[in-house]
Amino acid sequence: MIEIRFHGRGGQGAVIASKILAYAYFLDGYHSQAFPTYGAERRGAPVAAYVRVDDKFINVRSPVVNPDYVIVMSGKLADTVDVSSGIKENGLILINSELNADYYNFEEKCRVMCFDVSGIALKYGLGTKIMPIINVPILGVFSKITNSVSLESLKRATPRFVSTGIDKNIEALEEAYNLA
Amino acid sequence: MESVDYQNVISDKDIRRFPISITTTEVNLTGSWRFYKPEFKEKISPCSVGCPANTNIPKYIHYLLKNDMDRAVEVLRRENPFPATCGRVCPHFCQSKCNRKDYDGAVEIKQIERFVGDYALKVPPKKAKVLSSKKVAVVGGGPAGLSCAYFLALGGYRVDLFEKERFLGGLLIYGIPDYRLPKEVATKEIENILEVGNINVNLGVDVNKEKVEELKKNYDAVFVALGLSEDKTPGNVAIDNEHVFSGYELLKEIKVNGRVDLDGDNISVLGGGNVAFDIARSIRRAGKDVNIICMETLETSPAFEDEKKEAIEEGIKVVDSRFLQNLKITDRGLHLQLRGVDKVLDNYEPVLNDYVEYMDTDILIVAIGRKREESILGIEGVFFGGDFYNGAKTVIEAVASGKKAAFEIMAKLEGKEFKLMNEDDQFFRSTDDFDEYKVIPFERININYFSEQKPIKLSRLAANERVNNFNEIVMKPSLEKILREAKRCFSCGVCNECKTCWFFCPDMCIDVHEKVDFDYSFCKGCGVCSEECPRGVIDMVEDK
Amino acid sequence: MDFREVTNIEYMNQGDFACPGCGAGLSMRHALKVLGDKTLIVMPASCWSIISGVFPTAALQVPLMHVPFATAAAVASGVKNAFRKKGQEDVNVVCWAGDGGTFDIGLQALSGAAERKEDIIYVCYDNEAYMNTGIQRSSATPPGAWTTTTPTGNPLIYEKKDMFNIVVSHNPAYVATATIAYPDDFYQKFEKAKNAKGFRFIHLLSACPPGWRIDSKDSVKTMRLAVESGVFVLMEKEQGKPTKVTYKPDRFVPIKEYLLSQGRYKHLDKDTINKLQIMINEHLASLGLL
Amino acid sequence: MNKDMMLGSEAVALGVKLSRPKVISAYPITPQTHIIEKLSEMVDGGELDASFIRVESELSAISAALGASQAGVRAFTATSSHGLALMHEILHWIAGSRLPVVLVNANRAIGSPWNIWTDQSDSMSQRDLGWMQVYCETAQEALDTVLQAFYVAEKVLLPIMVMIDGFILSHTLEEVIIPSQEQADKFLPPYKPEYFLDVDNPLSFGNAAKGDVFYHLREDMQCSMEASFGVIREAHNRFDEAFGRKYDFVEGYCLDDAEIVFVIAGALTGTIRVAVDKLRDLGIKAGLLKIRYFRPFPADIIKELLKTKEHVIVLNRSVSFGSAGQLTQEVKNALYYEPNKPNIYDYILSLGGKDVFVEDIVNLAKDVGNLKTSKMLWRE
Repeated sequence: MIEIRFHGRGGQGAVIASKILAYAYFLDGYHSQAFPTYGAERRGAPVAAYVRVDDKFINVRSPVVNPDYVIVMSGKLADTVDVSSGIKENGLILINSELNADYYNFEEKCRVMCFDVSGIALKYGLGTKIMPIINVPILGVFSKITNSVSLESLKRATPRFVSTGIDKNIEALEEAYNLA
Repeated sequence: MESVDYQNVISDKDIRRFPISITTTEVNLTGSWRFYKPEFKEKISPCSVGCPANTNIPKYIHYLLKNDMDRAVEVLRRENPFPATCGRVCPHFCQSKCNRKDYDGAVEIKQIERFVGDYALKVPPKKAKVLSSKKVAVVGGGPAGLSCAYFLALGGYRVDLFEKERFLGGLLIYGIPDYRLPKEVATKEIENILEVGNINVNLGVDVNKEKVEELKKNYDAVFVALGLSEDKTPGNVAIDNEHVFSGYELLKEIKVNGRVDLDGDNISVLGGGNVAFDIARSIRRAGKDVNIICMETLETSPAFEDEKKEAIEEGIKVVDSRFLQNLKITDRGLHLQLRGVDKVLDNYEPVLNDYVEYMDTDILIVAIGRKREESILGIEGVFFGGDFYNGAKTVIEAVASGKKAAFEIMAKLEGKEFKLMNEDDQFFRSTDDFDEYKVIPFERININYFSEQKPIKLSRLAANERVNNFNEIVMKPSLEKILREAKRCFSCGVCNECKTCWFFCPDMCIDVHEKVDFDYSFCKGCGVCSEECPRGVIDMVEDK
Repeated sequence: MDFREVTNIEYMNQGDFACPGCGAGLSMRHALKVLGDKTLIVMPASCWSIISGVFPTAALQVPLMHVPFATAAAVASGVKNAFRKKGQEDVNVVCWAGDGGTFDIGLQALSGAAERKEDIIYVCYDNEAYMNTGIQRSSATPPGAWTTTTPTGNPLIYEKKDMFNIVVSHNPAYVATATIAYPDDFYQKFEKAKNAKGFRFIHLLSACPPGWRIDSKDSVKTMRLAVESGVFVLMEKEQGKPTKVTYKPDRFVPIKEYLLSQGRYKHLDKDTINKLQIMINEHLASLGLL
Repeated sequence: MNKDMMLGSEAVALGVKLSRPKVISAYPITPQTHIIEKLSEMVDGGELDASFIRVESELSAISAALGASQAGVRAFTATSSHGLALMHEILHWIAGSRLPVVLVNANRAIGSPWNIWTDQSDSMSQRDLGWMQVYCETAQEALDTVLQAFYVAEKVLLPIMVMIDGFILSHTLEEVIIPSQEQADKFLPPYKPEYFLDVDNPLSFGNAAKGDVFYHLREDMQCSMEASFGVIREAHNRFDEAFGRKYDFVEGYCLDDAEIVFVIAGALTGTIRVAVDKLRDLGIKAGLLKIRYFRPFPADIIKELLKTKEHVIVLNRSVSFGSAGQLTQEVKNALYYEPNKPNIYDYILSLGGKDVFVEDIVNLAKDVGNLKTSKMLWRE
């Protein structure tokens, strides 16, 4: 079973990203599950979302506490939220950040990778400079570096959960995949 | 997995009842909740009391509005066999008692009665059966005698009617001018009375005291309504049929011949009553100048207001508050000496003042009243009525007196004590059977169900259209107007099936058909029907 | 109005459980005469919950469903939508509620249904207190009136809620006040309500002999006096037209006459009556009637 | 087989759509909102031929459903938590009126303090109404149960409440086999009530009934509840025939030889399954009994399944304060007459959305020797 945890802020689309990812896994032939930890839905507040993937039906419904992968939608979050919490040994933390991965110094034994997804998002007009919408392109990066979900499935899954700018999102997704 | 065996489907028994009501509350006899119960009790309308014959005015108006003319006629004739006549000549005491009088004007009952009465002319009454072997003699074929005969005949008695003249009707035929009462109307109405049967008419029979005594021996009862037989004259004047004439006789001549020839163009009529005005107006119709000389002021003179008003319109001069003190016959005619009158006492004696006036006239017609044959009045065991007994009164009063006599006679012949059903109200009705006689005052009318509406205006012939003929002056109102006027009737104390009680009964316990019926099984006795009835025909009584 | 022309068809059965002289029973009887047999009634808790008969009997000859107190307009919404889906758009769905079920506990559902323009007729028979539970004050109880929860009289600052304008503010198809004491007006308004489409509201003043402390026979009379004194104004508002007063007495009867005819006001002193008269006058003036 | 991923809420909405209700009335409340958003979309888009009444409160939502159902059409509403509590009075009324309304409740805690997360206090406190209650574990089960619910309710003539846990089921994206409308229509016949508001057959519904009548009306409700077992079984059989998926009142997992049995209802069941697997890996004979139907409560079945077990740990997600977890009460009740009844533990967990992890359950089973049956157990 693969367990993935998203960290984002309200409005960044972490929950949608988790759904697209789970659905892409489903399209790849896996059993998957996605769910958020909801508070009240407030823009800017930290949110988490989870994805589980397995080759059999997933029974467990508790939050993911020992993720294989952590996807952090905003570098700033890593400063305030314990994003590495419980990560499996050799787990991977993917952070949307212009900074170098060395900047992040987590206690856990894990890999860290930074990628400026915001730059790609802005290039495709996704969101604003202050709040770029990176939830789709970051999945391209994730697909490339983990090789656990296909780009094709992500492209197919995206329109189901994204209501506006589908084409731009998919172009950004592809570019992120290619650049990663 | 092990399983327990359960019954597989639901049977009717499993779902037996639903909270659904499928029967009616009619099992709940709410009549048992009642402390008071409504009762249908018709009362008396003030107009009925005002009418000397106690005509049930609201009731016939109700039938008129229901377009049931036969019933309307029946109700009218139950109290008065002369509706077409009274609809013309009656001063309608009823109207002065009408509850609507001070609200927006009394209902124009007179015209409604005339309308129904005219219809009645074409509807002969049903024949009465002879129910008794006893016979009654009625002397005098005027309205009183005819009424008495009519009610006796209806009561099943055989009547022998004696009349001096060649025709029945008395003043109706020989007195009241055609412009007030066309002869055909009175004639038809009399014919209708005789249609009842049981009445044997003897014309040209002059009845004197001896004859009455004889009748008394031969009949089980005798009613005398001879009318007034002799003119009164001022002390110093005698009727000579040259210069001085009897008004009464002249009217009779006009009714019989349709005209009268008098030498002279300047005529004076002495008297302030209806006869004086009638003769004055009749002669005026021959194009002569007419003065009326009366002791009273014009306002207080006893003639009907319409008569006075119309007479003046027709160019008759009224010299009022004058007493004829002296009369001289000269070559040129008559020279009258008149004295001023301050007032007239109850016994018709004038209180003179110093004023003296002289007047020349070609002819003087005396119409200051008539006297009765006093000797007959002394006979005991005989019933008297009409003007003969009461003095000069109206047609309706004559009718009432004849009717009352008829009931007194029937009571006597049946060995009962006759009494008015309600002494206070002078009210009696022949057939209706009320348990409570109560007059409905204006306050008992639920005025919320009415709105103000003035009475209809009557159309009359203009003075210049009438002075050369004897046509009726008051024109017959249209049916529409009559119905509109009839709808104004409050129908005080008399159910007119307005269904207000039915409408407001919360318990659907009222059925209105001719009268009001209550469904006492469910009536909760709230009393709303009684309270809301516009005319007070429902009483709440303790329910024991 | 010529009562002889009113239909003889009754949609109520005899033997109902209304008190003698009940205005609510009488109002239902005539409302149904206008609305006819293609009508059904949704009825929240009220005197009518009892009047309608005890299981398994029924006082109405049209379908009736009883519903909890606060819910009439919402239930009727559901009923109407169901009938629409059944293709029976022409059935009159009528809420028949008391003042408590309308002014107080049912107001939210009423407002909701009015705002949604539900195609229902909401009739409030207002007897000005919780009569079914034994005469407790409601927000329809007039100032000064005695009830068991205002034993010294409803304080004058508690003015009766202006239901007419509350409903009018939702801009429904038709709003009217009426009382069976004015049969013409009553029939015309029910006819208008019946023929209009959308949310329709009729506020009926309905006398309660026990609650108003009047003789049962005076039930209609007292309702009439309420109108004649200006305490209850007969008016209506059709959508897109201004509010119209449908009956104006030639002159208003002093409120004293209305108040003193009822036991529930017998404790009022002269001063209070004068104050109430001033309140009524102000109200009438605001309607342009004085 | 048409398979897709969807939220638990969406699965409910799909189940509702396949059931062809005529009137839907609802008021939004977290975590039920996705259900009514989805249904609004279906109605507005013409996919579902129903009236959607956007009422102003849950009280009106259930009232409109009451009206629609009494008018003789299939009616649906959904709510949660405070919304369900606000409906309480009408829930009684609907049951007493014998109307087959279907309600989906997204289980959520009730304040104070405010808490939007899941537990089952809301529905458990509505257990005595005369409503049937079913708790669902997965999105698939939620969809299927909605279809079954209409079938059962309309035959038993009692309303039914279908529970999905808030968030952990309602907001979880998971795979679902999509039934076709043809299949659904074959399973669920059109609703043809015998008594309803009908101007051609005017009846009065709910006229005051005195005790002698009322008593028996209530007895009839109980009779129907008892008889509903047969209807539910029939529904399950027919459902299996139509869709090839088996359902029962309860569902056992590793039960046959189990010595320690967890009893639970709702979506947390899945987490317990994983824990049972883990315990089995550790050599501990754990098992699981999932309760689907809480009303009618299948006491006889549960008795047969549990009477020989050693330990029964009832996992309650609600408390009847001053007594025990409602589920525990029922399980104890079912086993009362058994001579060798198991140790029954009254365990309260996951109130207000407090997370439950597999390890917690594993540890609980390991510690069973130290647990007391005499008092309510709360997590450290």
